[in-house]
Amino acid sequence: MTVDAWTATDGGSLLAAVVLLPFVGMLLGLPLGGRWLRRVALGMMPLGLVLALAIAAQWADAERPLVYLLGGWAPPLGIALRADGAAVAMLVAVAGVVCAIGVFARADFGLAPGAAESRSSFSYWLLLLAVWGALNLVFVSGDLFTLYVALELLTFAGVPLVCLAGTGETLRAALRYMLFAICGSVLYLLGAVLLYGGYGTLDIPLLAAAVRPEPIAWISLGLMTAGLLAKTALFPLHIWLPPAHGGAPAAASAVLSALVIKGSWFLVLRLWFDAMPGIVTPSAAQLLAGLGAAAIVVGSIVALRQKRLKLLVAYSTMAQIGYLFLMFPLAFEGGKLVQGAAMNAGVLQAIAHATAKAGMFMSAGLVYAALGHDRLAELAGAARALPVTLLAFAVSGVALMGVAPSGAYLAKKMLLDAASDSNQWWWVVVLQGGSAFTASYVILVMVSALRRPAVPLTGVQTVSKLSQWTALALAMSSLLLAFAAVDANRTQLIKNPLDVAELGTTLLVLLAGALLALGLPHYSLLSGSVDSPIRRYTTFPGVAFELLDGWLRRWTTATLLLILLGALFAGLMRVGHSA
Amino acid sequence: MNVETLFALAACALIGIGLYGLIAQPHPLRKLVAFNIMGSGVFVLFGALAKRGASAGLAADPVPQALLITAIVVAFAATAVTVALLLRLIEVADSASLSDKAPQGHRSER
Amino acid sequence: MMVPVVSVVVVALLLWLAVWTVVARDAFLAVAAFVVYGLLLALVWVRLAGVDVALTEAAIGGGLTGALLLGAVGRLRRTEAATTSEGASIATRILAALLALSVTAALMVAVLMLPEPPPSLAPMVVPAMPATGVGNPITGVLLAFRALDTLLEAIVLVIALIGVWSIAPDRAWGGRPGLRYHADPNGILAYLARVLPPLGIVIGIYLFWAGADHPGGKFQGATILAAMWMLVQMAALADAPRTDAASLRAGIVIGPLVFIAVGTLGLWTGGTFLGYPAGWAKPLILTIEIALLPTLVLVLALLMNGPPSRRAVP
Amino acid sequence: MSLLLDIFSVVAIVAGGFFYLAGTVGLLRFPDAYTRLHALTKADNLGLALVVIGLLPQVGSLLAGLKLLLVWLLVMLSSAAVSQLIARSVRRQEPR
Repeated sequence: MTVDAWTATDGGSLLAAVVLLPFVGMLLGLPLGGRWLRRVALGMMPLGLVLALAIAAQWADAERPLVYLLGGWAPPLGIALRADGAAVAMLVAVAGVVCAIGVFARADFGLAPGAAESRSSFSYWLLLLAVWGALNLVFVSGDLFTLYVALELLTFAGVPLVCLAGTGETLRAALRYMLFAICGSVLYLLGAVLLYGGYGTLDIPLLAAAVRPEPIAWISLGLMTAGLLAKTALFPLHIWLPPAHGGAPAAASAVLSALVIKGSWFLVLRLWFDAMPGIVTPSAAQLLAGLGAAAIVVGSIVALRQKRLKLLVAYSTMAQIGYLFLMFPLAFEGGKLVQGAAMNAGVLQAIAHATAKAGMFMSAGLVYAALGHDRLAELAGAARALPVTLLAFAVSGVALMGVAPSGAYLAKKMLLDAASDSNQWWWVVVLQGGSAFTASYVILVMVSALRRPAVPLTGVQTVSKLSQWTALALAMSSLLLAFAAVDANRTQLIKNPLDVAELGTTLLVLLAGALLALGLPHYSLLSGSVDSPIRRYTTFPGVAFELLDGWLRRWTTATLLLILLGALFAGLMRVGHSA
Repeated sequence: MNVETLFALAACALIGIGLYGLIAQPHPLRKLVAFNIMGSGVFVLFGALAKRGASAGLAADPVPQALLITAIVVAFAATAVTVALLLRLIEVADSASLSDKAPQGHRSER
Repeated sequence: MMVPVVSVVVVALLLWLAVWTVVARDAFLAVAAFVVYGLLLALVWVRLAGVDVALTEAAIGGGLTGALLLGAVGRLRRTEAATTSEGASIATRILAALLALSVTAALMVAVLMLPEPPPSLAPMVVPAMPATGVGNPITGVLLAFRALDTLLEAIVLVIALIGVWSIAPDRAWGGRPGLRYHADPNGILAYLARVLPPLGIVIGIYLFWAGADHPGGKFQGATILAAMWMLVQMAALADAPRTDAASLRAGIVIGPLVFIAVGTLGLWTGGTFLGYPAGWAKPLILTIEIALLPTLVLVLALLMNGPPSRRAVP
Repeated sequence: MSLLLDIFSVVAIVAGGFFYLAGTVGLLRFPDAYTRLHALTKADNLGLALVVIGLLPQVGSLLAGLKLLLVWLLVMLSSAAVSQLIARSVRRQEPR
């Protein structure tokens, strides 16, 4: 580690500003109240975006991570803020998504002139700002304890978003989320405490230099990883995710699904790549990505079994979280974890997911608002009534599937390259299979919505045009992300989508997706019939996976698995180093 | 063995006890109490490490002690949010169960 | 070095209470045991040379958390039986116990393998203290070296309060939180609530003031002040405040806002954010602490009060 | 002189400890809430008083001595008030 990690760079104070700006907005909005809440929140958004872009420009100029020493005190005594490429990318992406979500939520959480302050408007805008500030802090903080506080900020701001509707169902989901998340935090804190006991610092680069392969490091990393996975809701720790994300209002689900889970995911990245790359072993990374693969399979199949659109999207989030962990085993070079193409692909995947998933939840929410329900079996005619919304859904889906030139496409290409370079063919299967699964539920929704209704749809509520176009804009940005993300020497990665090989793969993926969409859901896509002799066999795996999911989402199962996973990770670190 | 090792080992036991309660106790409030036991175990462990780090004329390393004050306040905030959620859930749904099959609430008050 | 008998007794009691808290049949008993546990924990901190932590633990960890949980227990009696019947099976319990035991064992191994000499930042803190102008090293860490954590902690409390308020019923928005207390105006509680607060306020401010150079500080002081306010509410001498009152909301945010302003002042005077110009450290630290005091008192008390629950306009 | 004071302290604190023990035994062994309260409040107040008196000769400064007295006063005040409250709440729950 060079001395660079502890000398402040130009423009470092921007890092403090980008963290504090949303919090200042929150602190000003609270006493102003009423109609000022939305004005303050919406006012902070472009400012935050400009700050994030300024940081990106400064980072590109400096050609090294930005560093800022708070109060002038250098670690280990003080706290440093740092922004490397991954942090800068996440800062910009999150600022962009927050702006879009703000525009989308304008209509839902506004107040008429003269109206009294309402609970939902007060809570939504302040919590959105809090989530944003906490995420920025997660991206730039270089200290494990400050990161703990940031994680708690994120949880305390995220949980109430789940139960904005105030029904028993959402309160239960929020309580379950809260309890499971604080279990995760306490494990994380325990790991950080042990690291301090072993190495006398909580600063990430200092720790990376000091840490040695020994029990204290293995146990800490195992505990912290398990705790963070619980907060990220990686399979099999997804106990809280489907009801929480499926039950919240669309503008809140978009925040939870696109943004909040990225915080703890990013922290796993920080721990493995920055704090303890020397401790991590390939076998532990295989386990992590294996959980990701399982998340894709279980999440996607259970998504296909859902009867409601929002729950389908929630389970698809669970599957997509799996995707974010596939890069870990592909980032090893010579047995060491290195920050290279695979990690970049992971960050790109996260950004692609953040934009597309926000767009998807927005469209699902608009469908609900317009039709008054989101039952998949009764979506017929929705595409005709809400063309822009359904287009946004389709574009988000296509972007997530990894069709050129989406961000997910570029990320997938980079990961496929890494997988074939390191002879890990099984991840090629998982990556392509994941696309097919994504295709399946997009096909299911689109076919349902495009079908001609038996009786013409009546009583469709009008929904905000601006909100519809915002959803589409987010989806389009995910679809075109590859152009923004690719640097000059990698342009060959984007192939012509109509190229024979490319088109062949895309068609194969779509075909596999269509077959899954035909076989697994509750009702037949072709005839709409619920029961037939053939369907009894084709839906059997779906029913089995639903039962599995239900069992895994029981509190005792999930907490036992949480501890087991922590032990497994610690054990795999140990085994890798004795060999 | 010295005092800080004794308390550090006791802290490990407290963490285990809290963990068991978190898994096995069905009522959310009992889980919350168990969480607080587990959290206090982590705090005592940190405090024992601080005592180990006594040097330069100080009776303990002040950095972990300062972090502990922050952590105790954060844990209190977590408890307060959880208690508020739990009481509201009981008010609305008349049940404190975390299971999916629990009653979903009969009152439509908002 | 020999371990004093007192420490062994304290540890034995602590573990026994912890087990009791987790396995007790009745939630009320569990919470009551937890309150005692919290007080015992304060003793542990004294034995670990952490008087500041002991004060915080006794005030917040034992006192406020205990009161919060006791208040909750009374209101969930009717759901207890139904939920307890969902208890884990014997097999799950055994598995959970085994896992918990192995976690404890692994942690104990890690603790016994900790490096010698132990790493410590104390040798770095001591020479840096004069620059902060305060005498208590913990205050130095909290408000100079790691001032960001303290600022974030105040923000955590504000967010937690927003979270608690956000689950109020819509009809009660802006109204007063918690239950309306009824007490005999000539009863013993009202007497206590008249006699104790003047004394409590002096003690709270003393603890706050002593924090710069001796154990104590804003959190410990603020907890006592918040407790006095709760006592006055419980004795029905004053009602909880309306949550839409502008003065209340301004008091909630003043601490972190002043903190950020002082931090920005450091940036503006040519230093860094949260840096104090030479010679100005102590007055600026005091400014921050004084501004944080109302925030902490209000937020701690309001977190105890819970979400708004009574209609704003009767 | 200092030896005498030390002996005084030891005697007072041991006596205080005895009263605490007696109060706790009463709390555990007595049959109903009123008698338990009776044992607890009477014995513990006396116990604390003896401990404080025993400690007074040992403190270095006047301020520390005043703090000790303040602790005593506060505990007296709160235990008197709380035991009253407990007794009243027990009586309210009793069938009449």
